[in-house]
Amino acid sequence: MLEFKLLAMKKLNNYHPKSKVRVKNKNLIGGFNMEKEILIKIYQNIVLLRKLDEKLIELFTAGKLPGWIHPYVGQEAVVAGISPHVRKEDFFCATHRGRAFHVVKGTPLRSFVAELLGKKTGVNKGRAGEMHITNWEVYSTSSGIVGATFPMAVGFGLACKLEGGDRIVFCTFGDGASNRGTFHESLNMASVWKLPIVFICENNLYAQFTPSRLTTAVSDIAQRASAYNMPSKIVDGMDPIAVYEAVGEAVERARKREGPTLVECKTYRYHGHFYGDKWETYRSPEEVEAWKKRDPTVTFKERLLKEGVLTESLVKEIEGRIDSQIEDALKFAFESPEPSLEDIYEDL
Amino acid sequence: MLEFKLLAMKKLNNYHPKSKVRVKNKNLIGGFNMEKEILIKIYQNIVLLRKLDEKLIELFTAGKLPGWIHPYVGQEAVVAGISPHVRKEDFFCATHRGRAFHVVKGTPLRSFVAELLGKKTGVNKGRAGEMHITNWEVYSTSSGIVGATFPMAVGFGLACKLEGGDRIVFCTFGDGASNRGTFHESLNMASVWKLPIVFICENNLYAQFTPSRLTTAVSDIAQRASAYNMPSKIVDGMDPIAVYEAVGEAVERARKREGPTLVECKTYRYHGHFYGDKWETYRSPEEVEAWKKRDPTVTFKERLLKEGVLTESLVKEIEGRIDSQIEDALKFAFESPEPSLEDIYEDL
Amino acid sequence: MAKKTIAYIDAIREALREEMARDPKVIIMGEDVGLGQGAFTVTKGLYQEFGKDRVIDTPISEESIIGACVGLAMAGFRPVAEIMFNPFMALVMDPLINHAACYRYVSGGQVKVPMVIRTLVCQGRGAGHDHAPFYASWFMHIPCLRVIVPSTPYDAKGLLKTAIRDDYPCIFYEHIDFYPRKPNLGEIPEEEYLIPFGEADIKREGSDVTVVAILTGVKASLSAAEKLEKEEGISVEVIDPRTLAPLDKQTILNSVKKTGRLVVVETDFKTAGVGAEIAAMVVEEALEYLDAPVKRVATKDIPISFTNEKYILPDEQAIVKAVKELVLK
Amino acid sequence: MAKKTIAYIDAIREALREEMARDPKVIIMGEDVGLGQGAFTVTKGLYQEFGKDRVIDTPISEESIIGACVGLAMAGFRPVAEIMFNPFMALVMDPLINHAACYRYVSGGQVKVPMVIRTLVCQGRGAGHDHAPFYASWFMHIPCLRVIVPSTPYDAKGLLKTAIRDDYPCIFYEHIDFYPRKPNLGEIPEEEYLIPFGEADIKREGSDVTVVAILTGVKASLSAAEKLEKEEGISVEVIDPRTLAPLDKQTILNSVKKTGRLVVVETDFKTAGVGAEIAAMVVEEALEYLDAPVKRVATKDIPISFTNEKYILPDEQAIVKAVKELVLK
Ligand SMILES: Cc1ncc(C[n+]2csc(CCOP(=O)(O)OP(=O)(O)O)c2C)c(N)n1
Ligand SMILES: Cc1ncc(C[n+]2csc(CCOP(=O)(O)OP(=O)(O)O)c2C)c(N)n1
Ligand SMILES: [Mg+2]
Ligand SMILES: [Mg+2]
Repeated sequence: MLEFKLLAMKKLNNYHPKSKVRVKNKNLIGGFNMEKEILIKIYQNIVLLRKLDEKLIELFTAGKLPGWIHPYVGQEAVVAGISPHVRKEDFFCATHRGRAFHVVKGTPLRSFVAELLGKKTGVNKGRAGEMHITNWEVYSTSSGIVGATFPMAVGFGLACKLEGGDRIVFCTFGDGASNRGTFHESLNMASVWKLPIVFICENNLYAQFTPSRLTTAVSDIAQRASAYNMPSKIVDGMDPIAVYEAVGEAVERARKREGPTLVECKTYRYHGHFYGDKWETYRSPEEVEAWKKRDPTVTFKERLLKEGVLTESLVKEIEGRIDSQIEDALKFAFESPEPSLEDIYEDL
Repeated sequence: MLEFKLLAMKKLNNYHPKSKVRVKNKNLIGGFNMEKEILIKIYQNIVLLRKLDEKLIELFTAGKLPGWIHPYVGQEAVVAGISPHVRKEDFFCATHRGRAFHVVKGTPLRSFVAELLGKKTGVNKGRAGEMHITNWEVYSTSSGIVGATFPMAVGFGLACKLEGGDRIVFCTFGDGASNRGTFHESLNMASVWKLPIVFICENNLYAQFTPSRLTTAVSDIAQRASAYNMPSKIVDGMDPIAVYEAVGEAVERARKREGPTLVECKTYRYHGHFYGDKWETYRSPEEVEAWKKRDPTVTFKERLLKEGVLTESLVKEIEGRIDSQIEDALKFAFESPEPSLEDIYEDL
Repeated sequence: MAKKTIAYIDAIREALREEMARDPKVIIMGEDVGLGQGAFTVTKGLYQEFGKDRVIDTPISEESIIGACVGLAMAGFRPVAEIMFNPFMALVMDPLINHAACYRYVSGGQVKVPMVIRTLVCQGRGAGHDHAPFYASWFMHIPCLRVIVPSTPYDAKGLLKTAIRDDYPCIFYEHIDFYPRKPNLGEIPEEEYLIPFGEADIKREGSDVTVVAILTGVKASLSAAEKLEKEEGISVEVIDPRTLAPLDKQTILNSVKKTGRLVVVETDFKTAGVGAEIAAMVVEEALEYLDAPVKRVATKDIPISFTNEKYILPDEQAIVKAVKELVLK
Repeated sequence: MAKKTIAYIDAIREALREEMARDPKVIIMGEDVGLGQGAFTVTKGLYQEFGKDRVIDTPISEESIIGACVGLAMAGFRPVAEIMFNPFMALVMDPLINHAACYRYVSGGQVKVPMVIRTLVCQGRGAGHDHAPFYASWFMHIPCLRVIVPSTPYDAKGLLKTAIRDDYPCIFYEHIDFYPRKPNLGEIPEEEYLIPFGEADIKREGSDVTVVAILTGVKASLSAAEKLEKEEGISVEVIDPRTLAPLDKQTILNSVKKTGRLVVVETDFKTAGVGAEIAAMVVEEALEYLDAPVKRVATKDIPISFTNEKYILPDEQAIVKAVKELVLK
């Protein structure tokens, strides 16, 4: 029989000796050193991502969503924590699970949901689906090939460097992706050429149906940055403020043209690799429950309520607004036409 | 104009905090802690490799050697230092520059030279040439694709593990190869699966016509081992005893099934990437001269003479024997037939 | 001979299990093949039966997985790797093309590289441009590779067993349409059997036109043939080559000599695809027997998208149309 | 128009230099292209002229070089990458096939991916199985890629300039036989010129047989044609498609309609090679004009080794033989 072990959270610390990115020993509960709007933006994004995914899962279960779906549920604090740092002109590389980031980056919910439904009004004319979205209005893209975005990020980083200015690149990826050769090749290039790239690992402990410990020689992906003389940092990926701060420092380095940084966020997906897989075969329900106790939709909300950033009525208002945005997008998407035979010959 | 900087030798030390491979502070000049035969074997191999390459360069210059030639001259202390640890049944992966290792591993000089001349009597029937030799009698192979041997070494390592016993794998590679994605993928696998592989980097500061500092984010390739929780060590690759000792410890770990090790040897090639390139465009004559001052055919010989391991007459005898072996091999090779039209259909 | 009914997916698993039990040198490697029981459950149970040393869960490192198979194979093992979706073959071209295919020959026969890559053709599911295409002609082009395209449970089991015992690198295609059990049942012998490479199977005899079809094209061609027989009185011969390399040229040529007409059906892109080679081969060796142009029914030369498969993949109707154009005019 | 004489290698460098000077978005990337002046000196001097930010020396990381080009291209640049030897293309298939080729279409036209990969066909030098082969048909098979095979200084310069300005990923083949200056001189206009894709060049007119040839096959075909004319009175038309994708089908079809006979000459492996597609295309569209089987003169389907090129690569004699077989019997 297979044995399961509750994976303990590792001590969070820096790896690179010369790192300029330092863990701040700020007591967050005693007050945020951040603007209120930013905190609310982060909270809103957490709620949006959660509600969106739950809706998509509902549709998928009802057989109304074509293709597969890789739920992001549980990991929202990562992308939400990044979100305040991202400018429209910055490049962004998402993963197969990073679907929702395109929304955070600025893709209208309507064309986003229409894309997931394979409609002609989708952001990619229904050609991309959940895994392949590109929205070049806001310079976000993705790939269904795990690890293929690393070199693309290098290309974007070269473009930023050649153009001048302070445009930067965000590249998110999973723990599993860090075993692809492209990770190595591209982080080396990024470091040698001092490219303005923020590499953000969402370490959720699994790659598809396989626990990372069976396939990955380090438990901290951040440790790999030293192979490229790159600063790195590990943060609690269930805490959006921790993510916000670490990514903020990395963003600052990048905008100042001081080079790339690797930020590792320890996080977890509550659902399977794709919705409906048999995750009991490769992980224990106890482990899932332990992580759920740290759910950002609960813990972060409570913190914000306690600190007076949120009020119960504001929470209601936010939830209501997001619910109706999602409903509106769904309505739009369902009413939209599918691509026709003639449509397939466009853009060739 | 291009500027050149004399690349200083880096401080030699360990990188992996948990490394079991430690630098011994043995004063080598005060006496070797090794058997005399081993010292002589190492010396003989240095002489053999040097003489062989010089002969091949001579033939190449005279238009008598088909194809290109990547001279090993200057790096002999590395392979010679490894040689006493290698058993016939161990697997060995050589590089495009690792040609001569097949001889050290046990390939008869005759069929080796015949192969370089593209003769039917060559170890690979004249199908391999200098860059693609495989001698499966002694389990040595190579590839013309930089970095392609890393995963092959993983396969050999898995075989060793599955078979049981204490058979191991040697995998040599250049600094440039350490930037290939396969390096990363394979060292990760080797570590996760605790494979009995000794990875030996011959860091000669250049990859073809490009100085490593322009393309490689670390100056010590050994630093990369920490990305795989793998012990590593840096040694002076011009000193065969330093190589012998470090590789010896790695071999011991491997034979005891304690996992892979990365040994980096700081070394230098005196000639171009291939013989006849314009190396003045990418490095300075001063740099070349500085390295030549540490030539193992001179420095190691002097040490052995001083310690009484060698005598002048033994040196003469060794040189004479090697010269006549090479002459014999050349004669054999030149007199051998070329593959015929019918021969090309064999082994399909 | 006693027979039993088996599903395609189970036939593959049975071949794997039998060969692993028979030969301790047979090793399975790939992403999620072990603990996770396989991305599509093909390898389910084998990890429990044979242990983690023989059913190896790998990192996401396709190039090194296949490179490691080359090493294992040279060392005397018989690795069977899984590459989850066919376009991921793009990641393994160096170990496969520059190494696995060549080392036997280039070593002068000193080593052999027996290995199998099982890979999935995932078409018709909206899996997109990097999950759905199918590049069999790339591999037909390379000397010393085997390209295997089983379309029935019987072929799948018999050919996979042969592939595992073969001394050359084999690429073994599975099609996702074949995975659901219900519509993919077939009869196989109770006893062990193998199917030799390079022997096409005439899935239906006919006299007016030869249809050479692979994978899902076989079923589509058979139902097209039935329809054409019924509605137009056209007699269609359907040939499934089963292996594209080696290719059973003789069976195809014999059929064309009889019918004088050739349609090649596949779901790979048309240009420079499987159909190009088969058409060229026939025109080189049997031009004088051709009474009409060769037709290639294949995927339109457009990147596969989330939603365009219904428009660009060939279907029964396309086959019917092609045959009619050849026979009726 | 004023003309000048130029060597093939210099024509390529001139195209690079002109395009870099014209458009600051043109970037060169690759191993040893800068400080080291190029593995075969093709990019010599450009590093000095345009600086290290526009002529970028890369690590030995082929997959990421091409992946980075995809990113650069999406971001509005026009990268020109060098992949040192053609079989190293096996290392870049994922960024090229799954990304560069598809992103324009799959993004719904939002991005374009203008990039060029210059790569060397290094045959006839004993470079071996992983340095010498030539896989052009792989790329013909993929929608939205351009495959360019210039055989003269004029074609090389004009087509490379077009490739750099084109909005699709282009694979630009150079053959090592064309690098030495002496035998590879040709005339080009003093002024700027471009050659559109998809326009074959009839290098010699003839009436008895059509020979479609690429790269070194062109020269061999021309001298074979001369010999055949002189010795046998056979009139050979030699067509150089210059780009395999897009392919100028019309010029080939027109010629075959005139001559009734087709030989395709290339130095890629025969099976599922360039010749297969051209033969299949002709037989689909002009079967009724063919008076004889199509012949493919190509490399034997055997791994290329250190010493077997002289036996397996096609040469003038093989072309002569093929033409005679078609015409004289
Ligand atoms: C190159 C490649 N190999 C395999 C897959 C199949 N696959 C899709 S996601 C995935 C796991 C990725 O794990 P990780 O990077 O940790 O991201 P996560 O799914 O945990 O977010 C795998 C194996 C793929 N898409 N691409
Ligand atoms: C994948 C690949 N890319 C490029 C080359 C061309 N090439 C051959 S050797 C070499 C340099 C290798 O450098 P390094 O690994 O440091 O070994 P060294 O030559 O210094 O011994 C290059 C670029 C190749 N053979 N394979
Ligand atoms: Mg993960
Ligand atoms: Mg080097």
